[in-house]
Order: sequence, then structure tokens, then C-alpha cells
Amino acid sequence: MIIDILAAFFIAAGSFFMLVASLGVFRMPDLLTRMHATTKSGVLGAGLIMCGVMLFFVDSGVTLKALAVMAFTTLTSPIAAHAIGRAGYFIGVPLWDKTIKDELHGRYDEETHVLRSPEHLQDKQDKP
Amino acid sequence: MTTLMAILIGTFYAAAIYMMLRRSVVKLVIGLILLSNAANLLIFTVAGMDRGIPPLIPKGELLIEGPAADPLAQAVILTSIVIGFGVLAFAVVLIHRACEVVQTDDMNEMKGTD
Amino acid sequence: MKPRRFNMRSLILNTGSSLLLPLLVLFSLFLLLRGHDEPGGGFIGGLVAAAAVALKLFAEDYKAARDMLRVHPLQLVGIGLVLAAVASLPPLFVGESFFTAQWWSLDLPIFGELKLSTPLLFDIGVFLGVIGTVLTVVFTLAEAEHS
Amino acid sequence: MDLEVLVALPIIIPLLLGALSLTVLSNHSAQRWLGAIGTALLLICSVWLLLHTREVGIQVLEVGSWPAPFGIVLVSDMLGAIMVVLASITGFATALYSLKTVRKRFERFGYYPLLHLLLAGVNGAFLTGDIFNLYVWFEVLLVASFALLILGGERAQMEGAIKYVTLNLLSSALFLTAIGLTYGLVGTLNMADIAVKMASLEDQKMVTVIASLFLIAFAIKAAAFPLFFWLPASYHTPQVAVSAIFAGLLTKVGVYALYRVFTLIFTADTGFTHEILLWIAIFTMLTGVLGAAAQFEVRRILSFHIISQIGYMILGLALFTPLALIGGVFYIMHHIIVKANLFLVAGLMYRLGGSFELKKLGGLYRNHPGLAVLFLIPALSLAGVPPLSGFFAKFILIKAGVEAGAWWAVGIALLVGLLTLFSMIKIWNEAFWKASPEPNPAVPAPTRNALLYWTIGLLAAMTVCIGLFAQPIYQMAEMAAAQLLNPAGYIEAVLGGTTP
Amino acid sequence: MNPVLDYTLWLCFAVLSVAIFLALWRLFKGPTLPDRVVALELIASMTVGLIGLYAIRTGRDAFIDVAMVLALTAFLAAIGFARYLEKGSHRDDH
Amino acid sequence: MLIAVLSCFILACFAPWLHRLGGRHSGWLLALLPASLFAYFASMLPLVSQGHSLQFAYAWFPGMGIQLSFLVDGLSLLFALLITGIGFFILAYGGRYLEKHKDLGRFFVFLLGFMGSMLGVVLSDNLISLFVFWELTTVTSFMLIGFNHEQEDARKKAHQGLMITVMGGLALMTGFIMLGMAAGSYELSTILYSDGLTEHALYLPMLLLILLGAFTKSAQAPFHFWLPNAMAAPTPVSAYLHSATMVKAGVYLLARLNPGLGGTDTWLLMLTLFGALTMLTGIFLASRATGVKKVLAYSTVMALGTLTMLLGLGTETAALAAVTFLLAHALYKGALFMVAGILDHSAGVKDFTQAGGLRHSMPKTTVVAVLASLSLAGIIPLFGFVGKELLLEAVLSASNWHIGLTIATVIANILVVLVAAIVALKPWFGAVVDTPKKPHDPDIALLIGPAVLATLGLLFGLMPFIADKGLLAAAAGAVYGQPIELYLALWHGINLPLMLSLSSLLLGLLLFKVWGGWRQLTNFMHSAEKIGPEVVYERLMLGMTQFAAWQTNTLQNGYLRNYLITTLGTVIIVVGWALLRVNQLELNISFQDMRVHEVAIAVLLIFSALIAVLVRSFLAAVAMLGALGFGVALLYVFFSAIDVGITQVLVETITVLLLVLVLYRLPEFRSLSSTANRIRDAIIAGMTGLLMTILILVITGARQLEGISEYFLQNSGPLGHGRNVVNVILVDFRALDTLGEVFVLALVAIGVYAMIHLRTGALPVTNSDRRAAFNLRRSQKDKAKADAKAEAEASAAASKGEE
Amino acid sequence: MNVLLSNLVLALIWAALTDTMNAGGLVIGFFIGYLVLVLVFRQHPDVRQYRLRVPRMFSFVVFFTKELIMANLKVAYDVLTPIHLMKPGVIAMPLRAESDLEITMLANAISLTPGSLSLDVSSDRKVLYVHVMYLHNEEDVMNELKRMETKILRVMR
Ligand code: NA
Ligand code: NA
Repeated sequence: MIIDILAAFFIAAGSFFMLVASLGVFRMPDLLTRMHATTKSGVLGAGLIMCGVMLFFVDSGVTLKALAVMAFTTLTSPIAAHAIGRAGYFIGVPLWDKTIKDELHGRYDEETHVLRSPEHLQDKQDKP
Repeated sequence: MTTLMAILIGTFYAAAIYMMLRRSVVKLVIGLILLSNAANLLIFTVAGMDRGIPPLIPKGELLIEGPAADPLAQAVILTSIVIGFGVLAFAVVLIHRACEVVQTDDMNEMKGTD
Repeated sequence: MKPRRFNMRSLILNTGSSLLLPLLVLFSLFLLLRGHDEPGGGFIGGLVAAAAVALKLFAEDYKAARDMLRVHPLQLVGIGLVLAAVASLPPLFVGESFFTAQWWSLDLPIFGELKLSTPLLFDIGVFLGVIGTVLTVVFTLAEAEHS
Repeated sequence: MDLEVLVALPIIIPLLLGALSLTVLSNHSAQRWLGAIGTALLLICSVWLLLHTREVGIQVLEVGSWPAPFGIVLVSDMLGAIMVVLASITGFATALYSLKTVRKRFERFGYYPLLHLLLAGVNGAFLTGDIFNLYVWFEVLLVASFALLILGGERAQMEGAIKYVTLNLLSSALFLTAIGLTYGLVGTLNMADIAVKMASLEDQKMVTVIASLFLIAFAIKAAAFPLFFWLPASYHTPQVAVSAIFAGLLTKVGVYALYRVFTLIFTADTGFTHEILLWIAIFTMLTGVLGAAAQFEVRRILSFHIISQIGYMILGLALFTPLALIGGVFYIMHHIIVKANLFLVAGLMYRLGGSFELKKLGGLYRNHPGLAVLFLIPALSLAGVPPLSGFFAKFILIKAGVEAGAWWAVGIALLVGLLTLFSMIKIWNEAFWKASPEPNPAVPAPTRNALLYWTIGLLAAMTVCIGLFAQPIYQMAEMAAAQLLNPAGYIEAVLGGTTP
Repeated sequence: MNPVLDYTLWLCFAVLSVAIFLALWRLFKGPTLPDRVVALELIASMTVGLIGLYAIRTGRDAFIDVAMVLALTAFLAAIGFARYLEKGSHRDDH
Repeated sequence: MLIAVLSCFILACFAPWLHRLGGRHSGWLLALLPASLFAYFASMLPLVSQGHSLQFAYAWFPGMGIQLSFLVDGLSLLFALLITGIGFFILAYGGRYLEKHKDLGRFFVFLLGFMGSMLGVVLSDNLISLFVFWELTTVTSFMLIGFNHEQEDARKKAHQGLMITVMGGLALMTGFIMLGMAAGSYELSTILYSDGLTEHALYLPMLLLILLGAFTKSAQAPFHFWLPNAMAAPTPVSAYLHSATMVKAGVYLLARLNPGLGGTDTWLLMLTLFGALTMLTGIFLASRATGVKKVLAYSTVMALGTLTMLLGLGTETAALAAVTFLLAHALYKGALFMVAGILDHSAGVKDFTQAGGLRHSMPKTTVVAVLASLSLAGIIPLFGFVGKELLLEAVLSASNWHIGLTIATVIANILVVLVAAIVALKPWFGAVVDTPKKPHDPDIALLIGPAVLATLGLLFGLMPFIADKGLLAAAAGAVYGQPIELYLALWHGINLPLMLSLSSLLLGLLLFKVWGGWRQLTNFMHSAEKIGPEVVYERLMLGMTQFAAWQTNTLQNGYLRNYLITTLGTVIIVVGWALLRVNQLELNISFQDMRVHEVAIAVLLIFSALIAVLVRSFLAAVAMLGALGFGVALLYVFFSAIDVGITQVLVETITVLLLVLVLYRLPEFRSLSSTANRIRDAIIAGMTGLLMTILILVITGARQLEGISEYFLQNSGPLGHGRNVVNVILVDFRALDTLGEVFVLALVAIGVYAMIHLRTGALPVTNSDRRAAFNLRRSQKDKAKADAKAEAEASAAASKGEE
Repeated sequence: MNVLLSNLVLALIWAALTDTMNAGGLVIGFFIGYLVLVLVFRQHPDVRQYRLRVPRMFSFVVFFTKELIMANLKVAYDVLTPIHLMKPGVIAMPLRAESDLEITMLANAISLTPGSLSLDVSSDRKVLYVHVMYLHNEEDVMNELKRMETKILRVMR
């Protein structure tokens, strides 16, 4: 009984974050900000729902599977986000006009595919 | 739900065929994908749709108690998905090659053989 | 705006994919072996395994993926086909109809009773065949990029 | 070992051969040996199966020992066994012909595995007793044909292949749809079981709806009017050996499927279905032959003739009398051999004359009288000149048409026979009789054509033999027709008299 | 089943359905390919969620298997698209 | 008997070798066969002339009632003797005539083949085996007409002759089939004496079809034109096939079938009408022609018409007249053709206007020619006279239209005399005309045939009883259907036929005097030829090929979407029609049983599908397909299909991967179709979709039976040793499906591998090159389009300005 | 790594011995195996490191989950409110992490936590470029990121 209600809470929370994620992707102004919404809320939403599943079934096999789902999303989602965000940035998907800073700008060489680090950090790091 | 599925499948068929009728071979591929999905869903729908009773025998038992969804239809659909996938993979590469050889994606320019 | 070019090589992606790769392969074997009792089976397992190699290809390059597989995917297809076809033959030697399932029980010290069967052999054939096919297509296309 | 396994051999042998060839892809001589010896073995087993079936009656193999309506059954009735033998003959001839004509690079890229698996698909389609399994075999042979079609990768092949692939996939989708609806209606996939259950339905017109979908799906495969477009668009583009096996077998699988379902399952509403078939047959004959009349390239002419010949075969089914079915089966037997042979001859004409274009060909009669004879035999047979195989095929069908009072069909069939001769003589006049347009043909005369001559000669000899010794062939066709007209026998053999 | 859970499930299904439509809108609208891919990834996540909910609704844990496969493989599409951008450089919004 | 017929074919197969063996005298060598066959048939004379008939039967194709059965009676024996007898001379003659021709070996093949076929035709008792031989004569004749195949004209004429005779042949076959149905047998010996054939419902169609076959073969008007054209063949062929034997196959058939099918008004009308028409047409054209072979060919047409007319009359006299005339004609026409060959061979003369006074240089030939021509003219005491008298007698005693027929016959006779005079006088007498070759009498091989035939014409004329007692009565009896009472005589006294004969002789000779004038007078025929049957034939053939080209261009027009539209249109019409026939069409529509998430996903899928169609970017469409795949997987999951759902997810993902792998090398989406096309396509697509929806709704409402799936649920655990029933079905219950599926995948792998690696032809090397090529092409096209548009606008603006 | 593997093997053996080859059995087996390893091979240098790593891992998971939730709430707020509060920007974060695995884990963790999304690592592996959503105060953000790095490095090293 209690467990069911707890499960209900988890799935409600999960669904809520899912909604947030999709609202984010719907509303946010540029690619990278949209990705903030999806990467985090997607993982969290799915994770919470899986917690609900764990609680509802109370079974070791199910728990293992639900944990696996959580682990898989946690592993894959940021990698996918990295791949797509990086690609999007490099091919020149425009950033939101209210973006205040871009330290990456101009540091990627299209010919050699070298991504330079900022000069001040280079110096600092090179000190032994 | 059958009614809605019927409408859905009809839409799939229509969309598939509309895409296949375009001049761009690239759209043809999309049409083929939709067509394959439509046919599979059709089998699924007419075989009868049951909610939440997968044809899995519980652990340690030999029989399913109570009703279960039609496993034969599922097996058939599975096979047909796989075949559809294979054929589609071939079609994709074919169209890629054709575009490469003919240097266009316009079907209207691929009528030298008739 | 003129599209810019960039390179897929990314440390994060490379490392991430090499973390995920064993996981995917393991998972595919898991799906293959449990298929007879739980959702899964040769086809599903094969697709996951193929996806794993494809990931390698996408995250690194064609050569890395090709090296990882060692054999040519078309050979994999051949082996898969032979296994699947051969799995249909054993019953003929015991006077049963073509494709009749044969089950052998093996008692192993640690794993306990291991059930070997022609359906399992068959499913492994399917598994290899699927991997081989998907990878043939993927590799062929990737190779074509270089030519 | 039980002889039951014979039914499976025509599928297992090419499957194993295909798998083995694939594993030794780079070993050319192994490929060739597997090709020639393997198809010979297949031929032997197929003939054995046919003789056995003729002797004992319908043979049923329950695959995996699962009883009939539940598992898949392989059924060898006379029609199926005859078709398997024909497929094996074509396969064997093609394999022999390929030994000398298929280039090494094609061998390395899977020519032989494709050939074997194509045969496996074709034989599977002929033998299966399960409607979905039929779909699977259709796909096997279809994909094999896709791959064979594009082997070489030339522009024409690509263009042709896109049409071939698209229209055939549409057909597959329709077939699958029809299977789905059938399953939805009767909940079973075994064809005998479907027949039983369909017959027990109250509203047979509902069954007809499904029948009409099957009809179209198979008519596309058979390249019948007005669904044949894929064939002329593609058949002349691949290797000649490939064209030959396509010409001999692929459309016939569609015809076979029509024969199967419209004699076993959909027999209640023949007034509708067979009437449609009749008109399809008439227009198929006519449009095909006219298409050929408009062509000036040997392979294209032959391709269009496939269509028109399909019309005759469908005519046999459409008339649906014992004699008509005999005629149809006889026609199929004659046609597969003749048509495959004509394409092989065309290949040799190309080797010796340097072109497929009638304008550029010439002088073959003067320079290669042997080839001339080997062309005339299948060509005249195709046109129905006695006493070759095609004459009796047409004769039986015309007689059936006259008996049935199908005057239009008879008239068109006769006219089409005449126009077929017209086309064949066109080839003869231009390629053989006409003097060679160039004093020295540019192609170096290839040596070592003996095997090709032997292959063609073998098939030509069969054509002559079917004509000169028509009686045994007729008897087999008669048995096949009798079985087709008695679906109860088939059902009894498959379901063992007990319906679930 | 607990009525609270029952109603929550109903609500969650509704919420996720709405959410999927929002993501679909982004998928349709773009404007660039990465935007669409992000939406696609999100739809995959929501599919995982929906399957979880459905498993609870039916009490059959076998459905989680689908979620498992989805969670492990769906990201491949994104990697694929990223590679497309590398090779093809169509940004898709012209 | 079978050996007798087949021996010709067997010898034909070995003829090229024998030819090489025999060298210069191979013709004589090969002629041994017809000689011995002649002897063989002659040995049957005593029996047959007593009115007996011999039958031989060999099993062939009993299933269809076809056997190799032979009937030797007067009629067939007459023909068999003619075939082998004249055949003997022709082989000898041909061997010499074509001595230097490089294809002489092949000539012997076809000639012997023809001989066998012709023997088969006249000896067959079984209608179908008769037809088989009939068609073989057509084919061998084709090969012989086109003997000089490197000349386009020869090929064309051969084609024409073949088409006409095969057309008739096909009609004949159908007629035979009907005849067989009506009589219950294909055996002539049964058919001819079975009752009620003429009252049978199929009588009229079968008669017309058989007549079509016979008329085309025997060159009856309006199909007569192929025969003169067949003169493209070497002269020995013309002499044999196109005068003495093959063209008479049609006449033979009519004669043969007369007892069974004759005697009706239709028969009488058709045969006499077409016969008379042919007779007049033939002789009229002959009288105008100047080419040696042309004149003879047209006069052959006349003879064939005459024979047909006689067979139509069906009286005793007519039957006797027919066989007599036939024999006479074979003798003199065979001789004349061979003489024509000699003219060509020894003097290079092909046209009567090229020759004159040859009697000095070719005395022997002149004698032969005159002798044969006199027989042609029907001058006493030659055998032609006997035939002509009987002809007139038969016509005069005809039951109907005898006045008209008599007038026609007399007119024909006048012109025959003219023609005979031309042949007998023009080249040989009068002033000497320079000929292309130096004229000389040929050697024995060429001369013996015509000489013997012409002499026989004289011999039979002087002693008609030789022919009569021996054979002709028996033959006429076979034609008439019962033993015949009449006998032949050279002199019947002075009667009406003789008077008519004499007057036509005089008029004919008169006409010969003014031959040039006659040709001038009949010049209108020249323009008439332009609308004649040959022109009709040519037009028909041309029209057929044009129609064929039009039809093929229309149907097989190269546009995939037209093919698809046709196919789908067929689906909509046929399946829709079948649906409309369903008695009570109940659509299983209900919106009751739905869950919110299901509806949401279904609606989402509908949207995705529509968006995938409408979206302007390929990538967007692919991404949309990905979403659609997840949605479909969800539907599978919602309705208990777990394995299917997993598979769907994986397949969708990998499909997307494949698409993106090839995508960047494919051009972007473009709008290529016009709005009208889009609307048309949308209608087709929509109708197909609607049809599918209706089908689903109908079928889901109609299921009443239990399916077989329960079996799998029950037995998967106990017998299949697996708990995942779907998997057990896949790997055990229906493993064969899965096996096929794996093979499909393997084939895809091979195909794809070969497609990419096995490249031929030069292709751009790098991807960027390829892309550049794409883009260039595209931009050029776009530019062209833009230019065209700009131009149109400019011109529109200009025209506006002018207003 | 070897130690982790040994621990896993021990867990498997435990599950097999006790015939509890399921999640519970494995978790218990893992825990018992950990104790055994830590107690028996105390002296082994790898084990010494490993001993600390497991508790740190747990603490990291807890920390991470908390961060994840916080991140989401923050984003949720911005998504749900009509006005965007964001001040996004791309910053370069100097890296202490050295190995591929460390950098990757860090980048992934950053992607999943508040308002940050890792874009790429510089080719000299000294800098991680991070897209930050709320760049109101760069110093704070940088500190936050570095705290994360520290936590991760403690688990990894
Ligand atoms: Na499919
Ligand atoms: Na499968």
C-alpha cells in the first residue's frame, strides 16, 4: 500500500521531469539550451519511473532490470548529448543571441581538426 | 482500438504510397519503410489485439494460466519485420548506388531501360 | 552559410564508446541465450551485437571496427548460414523429420545442468547471420566512403 | 531413412550449397564445382522426388515433426514436384553455362551463392504448404534476384533494379497484407487448413475480397497485365545466365502461386475470380506480344515474350477445366525450358555476334549454323510450331478454350501465337539471315564455346523431346491437374483427414 | 491496484502523451538537424518511461526488457546523425 | 509407312554430309530416296486402284487423341506419287541448278525435309498429325523461300509467306479441334464417314476456319499474293513447292474433307465463289505479267482456284475433273517451272521480254516447253485437254450458278491460252533477242525432269486410261466419297465443252497477237494493285508494329510512378469491386475500447506519418521515421508483443544508421512534381489507404473461427522446452520461416557487398567530386529552369506592354 | 580494475554457492566479497586503493543523484516560467583529470548536472569546453565544476 503510493510518487515525479524535458525542448531558444533540458530531465525522468517500477514489483529480477535501464540511460545519454552538441556547435548551429560568452569560438581548426585550448590556460598548465 | 488502428494503418499505407509516387528516389525509400511498417501493423491488428498478456510462460511453469496474446501473429510479424529490414537495407544501398551512377535522384531520368 | 567541417574524433566519444562496447556485447549474448525463455533471441541479440560494432565504427573509424571484428562480416554470414542450416539436419540421423528439435542435457560442475539443443544452435546461427549481414552493409557503406 | 526427406532435399541442397559457397567465396574452382555438381545433385534429387510423387501420390513432410496445421509442412504434389524439377533443370543449365560465361570477379562477389539461394527460394516456394512460409521463400528468391540483377553495377542495371525492386516490394507488401487478412479471418496459415476454414465461412464473397488481393500480389510476381512493368524494365540488364534463370523461373513462381491458391483455397467464387483471371490472361498475352513486336534488342524481345507467355499459363487457370489446367501445366513445363534456353542462346549470339541489337547483328546463319539450329528450336517452339513442345502446349490450351467456348481467349491466343512467330522470325531474319553489317565483327571470336553449345543443345533436346514424346509429359500434367481439381486430396494428405 | 497508483498512472500516461507531442513538434520544426536529433533522443527516453508505466499498469515485468534494449541502443541514432553531420555537413535548416 | 515418311527427315539431317560426299552428283545420290519411295508407293497401286485403302497407325500422344496414323487411298496415293516422283526430278535438277551455290547442302536439307512433311500431310489419317506435317511444310517452305537470305527481298517475302500460311494454319488447327470435337475423333477415316457433321453446331465456324487454312495455303484470293512473291526462292523450289505440291496441300485438304464437310450450301458457295475469283484473278494477273516465274506463278494461282471451284461443285464429274486437272497441272507446271529455271540458268533470261528465237540455240528445251505449254493450253491430244474438257463439263452441269461459272471458266480459258502462247512462243520463236548469257541446251540433269513430265502429259493425253485405271478414278472416288462410275477419255465427241474450248483457243490466240495492247488495256490493274490485298497486308503489318510501338511506349513508359499508379489502380478497382460484392458489408467501427496512451501514440503515429510525407528535408523525414519506429514499438508493447517491440526498436535504430550512412551522398529533397500530379498521387494514395482501412474493419468484424495459436501456448513449454512462446515458434515450430529469413539477410549481405565492390565503368573518384558533380548538374538544371521562367516572364511582360 | 573483477567473481561464486543467482544474491555476494578482499588482502596496494573506492563510489552516486535532481528542478523552473532566466555561455574549464576514463566520466557527469553541458576537450587535453546555462557568475560555476571533478577523481584514483 505504502509502497504503491511511493511508486506512484516516483512515477509522477518521473513523468513530471519528462514533461519538463519536452517543454524545454519545445520552448528553449537554441540547440544547446534545449539539450540541457533533455539530457538531464530525460535521464532523471526515466530513472524515477524505473524507481517506481522497482518499488512496485519488489522483485530482485525486476530491480536488476530497472537498475540496468537507469545505468544504461545514464551512460548513453551524455555520450549522445556530447556527440550531437559538439557536432552541432562545430557545424555552426547558431547560438542564442543572448549567449554571453563563447570561449570555444575560433579555437577549432577545420583543416587539422585541432581544438586549441585558451592561451592563458595553456601557459598556466604548462608550468611544471 | 481496432478502429483507430485501422485508420492509422490506412494512413501509413497512404503515406507510404504517396512517398513512393514521388520523383525523388530518396523519398521512395521512406515510402518503402512506411509500407513495411503498415503491413506489419495490419497483421498485428487483424490478428486481434490483447493488452498486457504477453505469451510468456511464467518461470517454473509449463503453461500460461489464463489468456495470452496470439504468439503466432507475433512470430510472423517478427519474421516479416526482419525480412522487411533486410530488403530495406538492400534498397537503401541500391538507391545510393543508383544516385551515384545516374548522378541524379530524379526517377524521371532513370528510364533508359524501358 | 557555408557548412563547416569537423571531425568525429572525440576523446569523450571514443572512451565512452569503448566503455559501452563490452556492455553491448555482453548484453547481446545475454539476449541471445535467454531468448528461448524470456524476450530476446538470436535476431535481437544479433542486432545489439551489430550495433555495438557499428558504435565502434561511428565513434572511431572503419579500420578500428574492422580490426575489432577480425573476420570479414561476410564470412560471419556464411558461418551463420551453415550453422542455421546444419541445425536442421541432426534429426535426420536419428530417423526423425527434418528440423525436429534435438535436446541434449549436459551436467557441468559449476553451471549445473546445461541444456544444449538444435534450436539453440539454430538461434546462434541466426545471431551470427544477423551480425554478419548488418555489419556487411555498414562496413561496405563505410568502406565506400574511402574509395 | 524415410523417403519423406526427399521433399525437403530440393530446399536443403541448394541452401547448404549456398552457405558453403559463401564460406569459400574466394576459391573459384570450389565455387564452380559446387555450382555444377551441386545443381546436378539437386536435379537428381528433384527427379527422384517427382518420380516418387508420381508413384506414391502427394508427399507431405512435417517440418520439425510438428503436426500439420500448426507446424510448417512441405508438400510435394505433382504440380510442385514438376515445378521443382523444372527449376532444377534451369538451375543446372544455368550453372553449366555460367562456368564459361561468368567472370571471375562476379564469382568472387557471390554469384554462385546467389544462384543456389535463388534456387532454394524457388524450390521452397514450390514445395511449401504454408502461406506465410510461401511469403518467406518469395522473399528469399526475390532478394537473390535483386542481388543477381545488380551484379555488375552498370547504369542500366541500377535503373532497372530500382523499378524491379520497388514494384516487387509493393507486391510483397500486398501479399503480406493478404496473408494478414487471411490470418485475421481464419486464424491459420497452413494452406490446406485455410482452404477448409475458408470453405466453412458463410459469406464467401468476403473470401473473394482476400482472393482478389492475392490475385494482384501474385499477378505482379507473374508479370501479368497490367502489372508487368518491372519485367521489361529490368530483365535485359543482368548477365545473360541470370536473365535466363529469371526468365525461366521467377515469373513462374507467381504463376505457380496463382495456380496453388486459386485451385486449393479460392474455388468458391470462380465466377468472379476466374473471370478476372481470364481477362488478365487475354490482355497479358496481347500486350506482351505487342511489346515484343516493338523491340529491336534480342533480350528485350525475349523479355516481352515472357509476359505474353504468362498469359497462356494464366489462361489455363482461368478456364479452370481439367483440360485447361493440363494445358497450363504443360505450358509451364515447356515454357521454362524454352525461355531459359532462348536467353542462353541470346548470350551466345552476343558472344559470337558482338551485340544484342538486331541492327548490329547478322551473318550468324552463315557463320554459325549450329547456333542457328539451336536458336530455331526454342524460337519455333515458343511460337508453337509443331512438333516442338510449344505446339502441344498451345494445342491443349486452345482445345480447352474451344471446349469452354472462350472464343475471345482462343482468338487472342491464336493471334498471339502468330505474332510470337513474327517476333522470332524478326530475330531470325535480322540476326541470322541478314549478312553481317560489318565485314569483320569487332569482337574477337571467343573460343571454348563447346560447353555453352552443349548446354543449349541439352535444353533444345528437351524441347524436342517434350514435343516428340508428349505423352509422358501430358500424363504428368494430367495427374497434376487432377490433383489441382481435387483439393480434398491435398487437404486429406496434409491434414490427414482430421481437421483441428 | 491501489487507486492512488491507478489514477497517478492514468495521469502519467496523459502527461507523457502530451510530452511526446511537444517533442514531436520540435522534431518537426527543427530548425536544424541537431535539434531534431535531440527531440528524437527525448522521445526515446519517454518511450522508456512509457514502457515503465505500462509494466506497472499491467503488472508484467517482461515489458521492462524492451526499455532495457531501448535505453542501451537508442543513443546510436544520435551518434549516427552526428557522424552524418561530420561527413555531410547538411545542417538541414538552409 | 512411318519409316517412309521419316526417312526423308532422317536423310535431311545427313544431307550436308552426303552432299560433301557426293560432290557434283549429290543431287542424284539423294534422289535415290524419292525414287525408292516412288517405287514403294507404286507398289500399292494395284490394291488402291481397286478401291481399297491401307491404314497404318503408330501411337504418339494418345492423351490428346493424336497418333501417327496413315491412310493410303486413291487421293493420298496420287499425291504421294506426285511428291516422290517430281521430288526425284527436282533433287536431281536442284543438285545441278545450284551446283555452285555455297548453301546447296542446306538446300537439300530443307527440300528433303519438305518432302517428308508433304508426304506426311497427304498420308496422315490423323488430323493433328496432318496439321503437324502441314506446319512443317510451312516452315521448310519458309526456309526455302528465304534461301538467298542475304537479299533483303528474299527475307521479306519469306516472312510474308510464313505469316500468311501460319495465320491460316492456326485457323486450321482450331477448325480441326472443332472437327475433332464434333466427330469425336481426329481420325479422318472415322470423321469422313461420321454422320451429322454438317448439322453440328460448330459446323459453320469449323468450316470457315478450315477453309481459311486451306485458302491461305493454296493461295486463294485474297491471299493469293504470297505465292508469286514466294518466287524469290530458287527455281527448283518454285517448281516443286509452289506449283506441284505444297500449294496443293490446301486443295488436297478440301478434297479430303469433301465427303465429310462438303455438300452443303455454304461449302458450295465458299469454294466456288473463292475458287472462281481466284481463278480469274490468277489468270488475269498472269496474262499481264512478263517475268517468266511470275507468269507461271499467277497461272498456278489460277489452277488452284479452278481446283477449289471444282471441289466446291462436289459432283462426280467435278471430282474426276479435279483430280485430272490436278495431275495435268502438276505435270505441265512442274515441267514449265524447270524450263523457266533452264531459261535463267542457261540463258540468263528472267523475263519474257528479254528472250526470243531461242529454239535455235536450245532446241531440246524448246520442245519440252512447247509440249508442256500445249498441255497448259488444253490442246488435244495432251492431258491438259482431258482436264479442261472435264472442267467445262463439270461447270456446265453445276447445280447452281452454272451460267456464271461457265462464263468465268471460259474467260479464264481464253487467258490461259494467251498465257500458254506466251510461254510456248515468246522466248523460243520469232526474232533472236540477245540474252544475258550465251544460250545453250542444259545437260541431262536439268533437262530430264521437264522432259519426262512433259512427255507424261502427252502420254496420259493419248492414253488417258493409264492414269484413269491406275489411280484417278480411285482418287476421284476418295474425293467424292464413294466409288466413281466415270472414266476418262480423250475424245467425247463434238459437244458444248469442246465448242467452248475451241472458241477460247481461238480467242486466246487472238489475244496473244495483241498482247501488248491487252496489257495496255488492263493497265488499270496496276493502280488497283495499290489497294489490293498485298497492300492491305502490308498496312496491317505496319499498323500492328506502329500500334505495338505506341502501346509499349504508353504502357512501358519508363516512369516508375506510372507503373505504381497502374498497379495501385488495379488494386483499388479489383479489390474495391470485390468488396462491393460482399452481401452485408459490416464495418467493425467502435471507439469504445481505447486507452489514453494508446490513442496518444496512435495519433502521434498518424501525425508522424503525415509529417514524414510533408517535411521538406530528408533528414527531418528520417528523424521522423525514427520517432515513428519508437511509436510503433510502443504499440506492439501495449498489445503484448514484447519481442516484436524490441525488434522494432532495434531495426528502427539500425535503419536510421544505414540511412545516415548513405544520406550525405544523396541529394536533398526537392519538389519535382507539379501540383496536379501531387493531387493525383494523393488521391491514389488516399484511396489505397482507405481501402486498407476498410479491409481491416471488415475482416476484424468477420472472424468467427478459432485459430491455431492456442496450440503454441499449450505446447511451447511441454514440447518446445521454452517459455518464450514467440521464440519457440521462431526457432522450433516455424524454424523453416526463420531459416528463410536468415537466408534473406545473407542474400542482402551478398548483394550489398557486390553492389558496392563490384563496380564497373568510370566513376568520379572522391566523395567531394561526386558531390560536386551532383551539385553542378542540379545547379545547371535549376539555372535552366530559372532562365526559362525569366524568359517566359519577360515575354509575358513584353506582350503586356504591346497591349 | 583487477580487484573489481575479483570482487565480481567472488560475488558470482557466492551466488552460485548459495544458489541465489539473482540480483539480491549478487549484491550480497558483492558486499561479502568486498569485505573478504579488504580484510584478507589488506596489504596489497591495489586493494588498499580499492577499499576506499567503493565507499567513495557510493557517496558519489548519492551526490550525483542529488545534483541531478537539483539540476532538473532548476531547469524545470526556467522551462515552466514564461521568461528565460538563462545567461548561457561556453567556458573553458581547466582539467586536472588526465586519463581518458577520467575525462570522459567527468564530461558525462558535467553533462548530467546543473546547467552544464560538456562540448569537447581540447586536443591537448588541458581544457574542457562546457556550455553553461546560468553564467551569472563564472567563478561560482567554475568552482562547482571543479568540485565535481574532485569527487570524480577521488573515485577514480
Ligand atoms: Na515486411
Ligand atoms: Na527471427
